[in-house]
Amino acid sequence: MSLGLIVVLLISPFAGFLINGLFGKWLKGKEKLSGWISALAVFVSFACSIIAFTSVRGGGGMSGDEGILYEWIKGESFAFNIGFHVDALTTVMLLVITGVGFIIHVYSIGYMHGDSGYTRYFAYLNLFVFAMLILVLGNNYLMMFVGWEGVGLCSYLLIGFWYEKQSATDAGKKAFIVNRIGDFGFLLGMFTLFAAFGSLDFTTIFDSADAGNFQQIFGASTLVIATLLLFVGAVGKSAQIPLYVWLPDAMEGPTPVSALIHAATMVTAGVYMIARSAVLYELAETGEVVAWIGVLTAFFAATIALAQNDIKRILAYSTVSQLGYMFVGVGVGAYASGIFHLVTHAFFKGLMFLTAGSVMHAMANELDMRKMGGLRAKMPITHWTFLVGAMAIAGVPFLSGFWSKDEILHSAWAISPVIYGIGLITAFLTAFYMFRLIFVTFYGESRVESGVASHLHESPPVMWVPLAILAIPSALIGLLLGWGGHNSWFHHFTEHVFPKAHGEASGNMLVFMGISSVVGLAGIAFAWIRYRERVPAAEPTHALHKLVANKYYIDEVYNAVIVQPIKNGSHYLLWRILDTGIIDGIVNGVAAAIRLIGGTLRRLQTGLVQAYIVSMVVGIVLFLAYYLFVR
Amino acid sequence: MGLEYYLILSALLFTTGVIGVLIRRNAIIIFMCIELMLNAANLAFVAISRHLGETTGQVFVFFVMTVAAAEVAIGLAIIVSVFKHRQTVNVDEVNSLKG
Amino acid sequence: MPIEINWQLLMPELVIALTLIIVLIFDMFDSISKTILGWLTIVGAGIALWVSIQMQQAGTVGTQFNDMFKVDSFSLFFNIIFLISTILVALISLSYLGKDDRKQGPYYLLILLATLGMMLMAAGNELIVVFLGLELMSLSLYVLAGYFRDNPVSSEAGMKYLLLGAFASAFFLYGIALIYGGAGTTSIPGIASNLTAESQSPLLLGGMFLLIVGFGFKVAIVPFHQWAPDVYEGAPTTIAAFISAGPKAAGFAAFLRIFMEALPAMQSQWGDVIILLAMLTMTVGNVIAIAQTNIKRMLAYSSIAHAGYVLIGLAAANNEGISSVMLYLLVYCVMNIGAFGAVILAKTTDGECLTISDYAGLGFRKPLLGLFMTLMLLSLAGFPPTAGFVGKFYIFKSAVQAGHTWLVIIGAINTAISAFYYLRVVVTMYMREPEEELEFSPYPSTLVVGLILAVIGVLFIGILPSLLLNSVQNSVL
Amino acid sequence: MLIDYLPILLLGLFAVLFAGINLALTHILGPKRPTRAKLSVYESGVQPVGDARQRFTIRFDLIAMLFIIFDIEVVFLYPWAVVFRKFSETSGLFILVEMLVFIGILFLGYIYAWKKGGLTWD
Repeated sequence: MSLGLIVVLLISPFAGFLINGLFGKWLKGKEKLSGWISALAVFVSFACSIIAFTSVRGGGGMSGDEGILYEWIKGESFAFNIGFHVDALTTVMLLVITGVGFIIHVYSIGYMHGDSGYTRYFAYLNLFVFAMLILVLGNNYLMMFVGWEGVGLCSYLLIGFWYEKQSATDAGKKAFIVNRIGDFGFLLGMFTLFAAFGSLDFTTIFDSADAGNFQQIFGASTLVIATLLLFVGAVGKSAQIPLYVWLPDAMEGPTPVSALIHAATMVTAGVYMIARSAVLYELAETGEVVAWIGVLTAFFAATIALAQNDIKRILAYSTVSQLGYMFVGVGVGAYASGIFHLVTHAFFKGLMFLTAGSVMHAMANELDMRKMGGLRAKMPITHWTFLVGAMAIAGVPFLSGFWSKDEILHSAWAISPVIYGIGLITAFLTAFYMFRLIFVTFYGESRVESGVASHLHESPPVMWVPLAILAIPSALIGLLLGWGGHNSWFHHFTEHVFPKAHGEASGNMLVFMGISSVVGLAGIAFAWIRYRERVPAAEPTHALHKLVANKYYIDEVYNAVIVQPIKNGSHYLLWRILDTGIIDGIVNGVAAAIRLIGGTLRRLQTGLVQAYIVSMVVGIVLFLAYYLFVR
Repeated sequence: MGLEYYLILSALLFTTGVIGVLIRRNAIIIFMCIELMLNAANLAFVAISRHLGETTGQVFVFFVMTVAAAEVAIGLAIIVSVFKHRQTVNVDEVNSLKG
Repeated sequence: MPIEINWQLLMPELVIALTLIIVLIFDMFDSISKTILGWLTIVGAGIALWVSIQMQQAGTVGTQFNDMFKVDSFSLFFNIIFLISTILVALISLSYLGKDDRKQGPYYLLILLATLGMMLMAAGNELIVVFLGLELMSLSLYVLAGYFRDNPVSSEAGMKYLLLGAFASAFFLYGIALIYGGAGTTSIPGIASNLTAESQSPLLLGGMFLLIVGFGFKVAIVPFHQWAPDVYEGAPTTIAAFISAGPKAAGFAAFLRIFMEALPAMQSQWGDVIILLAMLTMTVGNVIAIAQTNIKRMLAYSSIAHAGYVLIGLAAANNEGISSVMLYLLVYCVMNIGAFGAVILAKTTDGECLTISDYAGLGFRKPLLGLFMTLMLLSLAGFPPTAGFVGKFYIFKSAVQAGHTWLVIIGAINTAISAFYYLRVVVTMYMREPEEELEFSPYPSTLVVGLILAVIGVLFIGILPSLLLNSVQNSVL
Repeated sequence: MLIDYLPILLLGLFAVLFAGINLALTHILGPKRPTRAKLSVYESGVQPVGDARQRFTIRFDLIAMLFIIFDIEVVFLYPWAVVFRKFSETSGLFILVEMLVFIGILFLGYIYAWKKGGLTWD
C-alpha cells in the first residue's frame, strides 16, 4: 500500500467539497451534476478503501514511520507529523464511511431534489466525509482531534441546514455547546498524554505505555486520568449519558444527514477512539467505567424510545441506545465485537433512517406515526427494507444485529452479569419499540390525512435503489463476517489490532444465542399483541408513561439546573458545589474584568489628535526616564 | 565653535516644535511646527557634517527638504479636504473617529 | 571612475517603477477604461513577485549605489511579502472601487508608490535610503487613507494619519541625525563597525531610542499606536487592509535590519525596552479589542496586538527570532488582508456591514462568506491547522530559546484573550439570529478570487509549513 | 581677507544702481495719466488693503503646491552640476542620461497634473 493511495482516498471528498463549495453558483441549475460529482468523489474514496482493505488483508498496512507523510511542525524535543495509520480497524472504518457514505450521497440526490441549498448541502456532506476520513486515518491524536472537530463542525452546519427554521438553528446550537464540553475533555486528555509521553503518535504512545516508559505526571493514575478525559470526549461525540441530549434534537437536519452522520459514522467516533486506544484502556483498567456508562445509556435511551411517536426521534434514541451497546463491547474488552456492532449498526440504522426519509418524502414531511398506518400497501419497498432493518436491530436470528449484539452480551457476561442482564432487557425493549414503530406505521388502518393520502407514493429509484442495496448487508453481513462468534472471520481480521480480551468468554455460546433470540422474538411478539390494531394514545395516560414520553424531563432538568442558572447568573446550590461552577465563575469574572478594563482603556482613545500626541510624548518621556534613572 | 552649541540649538528648535504641536489647535500651525522639527534635524545634520568634515549630512538635508516639501503639499491638500467638510481646521473639532 | 549598475539586482524595483510609469501614462487618457489600471498593477506586481522569488531561490546577493542599496535573501523575502500584499489588495480593490472610473488612476499609482517605498526600506543599507523609502510609503498612505474625499470620515482619517505620521517621522529623522553624530556615518555596516562597547555616546543612545519611536509609530506599537484604529476605521476598507499589512512588514524589515545589523552592539540597551514594549503592545491591543463593536476597529486593535507578537521574535534577537518574525509577517499579511476582504464581501445594498452584530446569522445565510471570515479569524487567533498557529508557534519557540519564558507566557495569555473576540464574531455569525434581514449584494468575482488566494495561503502554510520554513531560515540576516 | 568679498560688494552696488536708475528713468520719462485702478497696488487681483486674514480662493493653494513640488526638485540639479565635470571624463553620458531620466519623470508628472486639470483655474 502506498501513501499516494491514502492521499487520493483523503483528498477526493475534499475536491468534491471545493467544486461544490466554490462553483455552486454555476451548478445551481444543474442539480444532478452537483450531486453526482460529490457522490463520485466519495466513490473514488470507496474504491481506494477497497484497495487498502485487500492490502491489509494480505498482511499490508501502515504504521509508525512508514505512514508519515511529512513533518508538520517541530519543537525543541518533539515533532508533530502528518501521517497515516492503516490497519484492520482503519480499513473497516474506511469501508463503512465511504461505502455507507456513497449510498447516502446517491440517496440524497433524490431526497434533496429541489432544495434551494442543494450545492451547499453536498459541499457540507463531502466536507464531512473528508473530516471523518482524517479522524480515522490519522496516526496521532492531534490529527484525530482535527478530524473530531471537523466532523463536529459539519454536523453543526448540517443540523442547522434549514436555518429558516428556528428549531433547526436551536438544535444546531445545542449540539455545538454540548459537544464543546466533550471536546474540552478530549483536549485535556490529549494534553495529559502529551505531558506524559512527549508525543501524540499512536505507535510511540502505545509502545511506551506498554513498556511503562513515560512520565507519571499524576502519579500512578496518569493513564486513568488520561483515558477518562478522552472518554469524556467520546461521551460527548457519541451521545452517552449525560451528554446524549443533543442527538435527538439533531434530527432537525435533513434525514440523509441523520443517517450518515448521526447514525452510521460520526457518532461512532467515540467507539473508534476507544478501540484505537485499547492499549491505554487495558493498562488503565478504565474499561469498566466505559461499559457501565454504555449499558446505562443503552437501557435509558431504549425506555425513552418506547413512548415516542416521532419516527426519527425513535430512531435517534435507538441510536443512542445502540451506541451504548458498542461502549459496552469496547468497555468489557471485546473491542472486535464493539467495532463489529458499529459496522452492522451503520448498515441497518443507516437503512432505517433512509426508509424514514422515504416515508417523510411521501408524507409531505410528516413524522408523527399516529398519522400514518397502513403504508405497507402504498410503499412496498420502503416497508420491506424497513422491516429488514428492524429485524436486524431487534436481534432476529441470523440477521446482522443478532450476531454483533450477541457477541457483546456474551463478552459482558464474563465481566459482569449485571451488565449482561441490563443489556438483555434493553434488547427486549429494542425489539418492542422497533416493531411498535413498524406496526403503527405500516400496518393497520390508514390514518393518513386525505390531502396527503392522494399523492402517497413509493419513492423514485434514486432513493429506493440505495435502500435495497443497504438492505442486503443489513441482513447478511452478520452471517458472513460474524459466523462463529469469537472465532469469526471479523475477529481474525482484527486480531492484531487489539490486545487479547482479558476475560475469556465463558459458557456455551449457543445458549447465549438462544436466550438472545428468545428475548428479541418476545419483544416483537409483545409489540404485535399490543400495537397490531391499536394506535398509541394521543396523550400519555399514567405517570410512568408520561415520564418516559417526556424523556424523563432531562432536557427540562438540564434547563433548570444548568442553563437557567447560567442565564440568570444566579448560583444554585448544586451549581456551586460543582467545581466547574467555581471555575466557571472565575473564568467569567476574569472575562468581565478584562472587558471592563478594555472599555475603560477605550476611553483614552478620544479621537483627538493632540491627545494621541500627548500619549506618544508621555511614552517617550517615560522611556527616557527609564534610561536615565532606572538603568 | 564646538559642535555641542549647534546641537543644543537644534534640540531647542526641536523641542519648540514639539511644544508647538502639543499646544496649538490649528492643524496648519501644527503642521508648521512639525516642519520646524524637521528643520531642527536638518540643522543637526549640517552641523555634524561640518564637524566630521564630510558631506553625507549635507546631502541628507537636500533629501529632507524635498521630502518636507512633498509632505507640505500633501498635508495642505488633506487639511483642505477636511476643511471642506467641517469648515474648520481646529483639531479639537475633528474627532468623529474614536473609541 | 566609471559607474557600473547591475540591473539584474534591481529588477523587482525596476519592474514596479516601470509599472508605475505605465499606469501614470495610461491614466492620462480618458478613453482608456480605468479598470485596466488595476489589472496592470496586478500584472506588474506579479512579474516583480516572480522575479523576486527567482532571485530569492537563486540566493542573489549584492549591493548597489555605493553600498546604499543591498539586495540579499532578507530583502528579497520581504519583497515577496510586500508584493503578495499588493496583489491581494489590488484584487480586493477592483470591485470595491466600483465603476467610478475617474478615481481609480491615482489609487493604483499610490499603491505602487507605497510598494516601491516598502521595497526601498527593506533593501536600504543606509539610513538615508530607509528614510526616503519610509517617507515615500507614508506619504502615499496619507493620501490613500483620505482617498474618499467626499466622505468626511475618510478625510479625517487622512488628516490624523498625516499629522501623527509626520510627527513621528520628525522623531525618526532626528534619531538618524543623532546616530550620525554618534557613529560618524549613516551607513548601516559603517555604524556597526564604528560601534564598540566603549564608544557609545549619549547621542547614539538617544538616536537609537528615537528610531524605536519612529518605527514604533509605523508598526503601531503601544504607546505610539493610537492612530491605527481611527485610520483603519475611517480609511477605505481596502486601504485599511493595505496599511495593516505591507507597511507594517516594511517597518519591521527596516527595524530588523537597523537593529540587528547596525546596532547589535547596543543590544543590552534596546533588548529590554523591546520586551517591555512587546508586553505592553500585546496586552493593550487585545484588551481594547474586546470592547470594540465595529469590526474594522476590532481588526485595528488586533493588528496592534499582532505587532506585539512580532516584537517577541525581535526581542529574541537570534536567528530563530528573525526567521520566525519573517514567517509571521508573511502569514499575518495574508490573513489580515483576507479578514478585511471578508469584511468587504459582507456588503449589503446599504453599504458595508461594519457593526459586529450585523454579522448575525451570516454563517448560514452566506456560507462562503462565513467560511472565509471564520478561517481568517481562526488564523488570526492562532488555531491549528491555520497559518496563524504556525507563525505564533515559531515566534514563541524562538523566545523560549532566547530564555524569555515569561514573555512567552504573557504572549500565550494574550492569545487566549484574543481568541475571545475573534471567536465572538464567529459565534455571532453562526449562533445568533439576525435582528433584521439584510439585503446582500452579490459577490464580486475578483474579490472572491482574492479571498480564495488568501484562504489557500493560510491553509497551505498552516498544513505544510516546512516548505516555507526552509526558505525563511535561509533568509535571515 | 576682507578684500576677497570685494566682488560681492561690487555686485551689490551694481544691483542697487541698476534698480535705482531704472526706477528714476521710468519716473522721469513715463507719461502719467493716473486713474483709481491704476493707482491701486497690484497683488494678483487680490484686494491689497484690509484685514490680512480674509479668505481667498483655494485655487491659489493648488497652484502653490504644484509650484513647491516642481520647484524643490531643482535642489538636486545643483549638486549634480557641481560634480558633473569631475565625472564627465569617464561616464559623462551616463550621468547626463540619468539626469534626463530624472527630469523626464518630473516632466511626466507635470503633464499628468496638467491632464488631470491641476493647472486650470476653474
